[in-house]
Amino acid sequence: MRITLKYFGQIAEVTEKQEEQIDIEAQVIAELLELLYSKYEGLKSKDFQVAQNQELVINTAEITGAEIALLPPFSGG
Amino acid sequence: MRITLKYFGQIAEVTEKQEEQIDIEAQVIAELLELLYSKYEGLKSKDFQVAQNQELVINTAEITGAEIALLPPFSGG
Amino acid sequence: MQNKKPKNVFQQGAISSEFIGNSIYKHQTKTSIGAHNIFLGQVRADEIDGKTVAAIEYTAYEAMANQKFHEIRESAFEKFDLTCMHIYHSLGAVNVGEICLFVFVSSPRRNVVFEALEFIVEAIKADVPVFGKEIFEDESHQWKVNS
Amino acid sequence: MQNKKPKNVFQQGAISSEFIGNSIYKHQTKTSIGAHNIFLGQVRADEIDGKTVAAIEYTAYEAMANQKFHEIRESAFEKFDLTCMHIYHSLGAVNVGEICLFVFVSSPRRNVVFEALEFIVEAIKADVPVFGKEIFEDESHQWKVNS
Repeated sequence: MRITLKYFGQIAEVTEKQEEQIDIEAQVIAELLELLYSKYEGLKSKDFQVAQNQELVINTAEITGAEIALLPPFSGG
Repeated sequence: MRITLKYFGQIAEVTEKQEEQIDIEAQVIAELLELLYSKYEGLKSKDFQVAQNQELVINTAEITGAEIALLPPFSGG
Repeated sequence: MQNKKPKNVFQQGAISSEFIGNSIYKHQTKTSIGAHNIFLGQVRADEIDGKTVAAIEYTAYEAMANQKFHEIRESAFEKFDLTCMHIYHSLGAVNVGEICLFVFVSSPRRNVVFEALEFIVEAIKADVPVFGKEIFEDESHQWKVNS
Repeated sequence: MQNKKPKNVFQQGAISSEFIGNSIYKHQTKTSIGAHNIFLGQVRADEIDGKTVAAIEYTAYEAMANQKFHEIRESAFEKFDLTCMHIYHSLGAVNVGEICLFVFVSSPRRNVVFEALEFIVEAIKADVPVFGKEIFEDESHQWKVNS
């Protein structure tokens, strides 16, 4: 399955990109994160939430969405 | 004792003046009000507080001030 | 910004949006501020017994009112960690849609500004001798009562 | 004023005091309004480890953020008797002393505006994916954390 990953704030500093498309076999978010931790070592020490199609999801959520975003702590306003 | 009376809002509509000076023998506010009720019949039906030298006082307060104001309900803002 | 002497809070007529915008602008040099909270009272075209309010004409026991505004200001500075506080109230006629009360508080952090602003506005409504005469379109009037 | 479709809340750069004044001005035709409450977030010159913040550079997950702003707006209209609600947030660099967040609520009566405004501001801070990078005067940076 092809998904678009989006990175923001200090997460994008680690990945050194804001967006990428990857093909995955992962079924749940946790599996995807394992993949990303091996690709981007620095992510392990970062605090972030995951949004799937613009809704926050937990690690055990099934991957259904075409767009998955890694969101560091919100600091608007 | 000579005092200055100040009237505001709907109280001034009854007295038909905003200010007057009178000589009184009244010792407490209640006595002064009796005098004013006889002078201005319409005051009896009005809701107001009394301020002496810019501080609200109760009817049993002694008259010490040079300026006494009859204040209808506040409606600022 | 804390001022120990009563200032004159009153302005003749409505408080303009330019005045408010300019007041906000002036605070941009105060770089310890992180949050502003502004309350504006606007004259409502209330309909009462088939007649519509066209304006409110404000009078005040000015000396006592300025003293009360001063006490409210002092007590708000004591209760809350505020950097700045400004209060302006209209005197004379203010038409419907125009602004008659402008309260402006600023603080390093947002947590206090909400509580401070509400405290100040409620104190103004309760404690300050200002009197609003609601003028209807047919030029009759009634005396406003705060609710 | 209630709008069922997500609008774009973001503005490039700081929100000017003229924009805010003009927004207030536009509400003077709405004569059912009796009370406005405005929150402004201003960039603070915080000192951290001897370095002073010069600006915050905002980025956002824009589509999700606008959706969240929309949900906050809908839920505030449901909870509170509001006539109008407007939210603007900066993207890109906002210098210290400049305004990065402008939330504006209006209601016939004052009792609801305080509660509504605080609800909206807290929801924005908690739920909207906006990210502030604090840029120091020496051009180093750190990521802002809301408290």
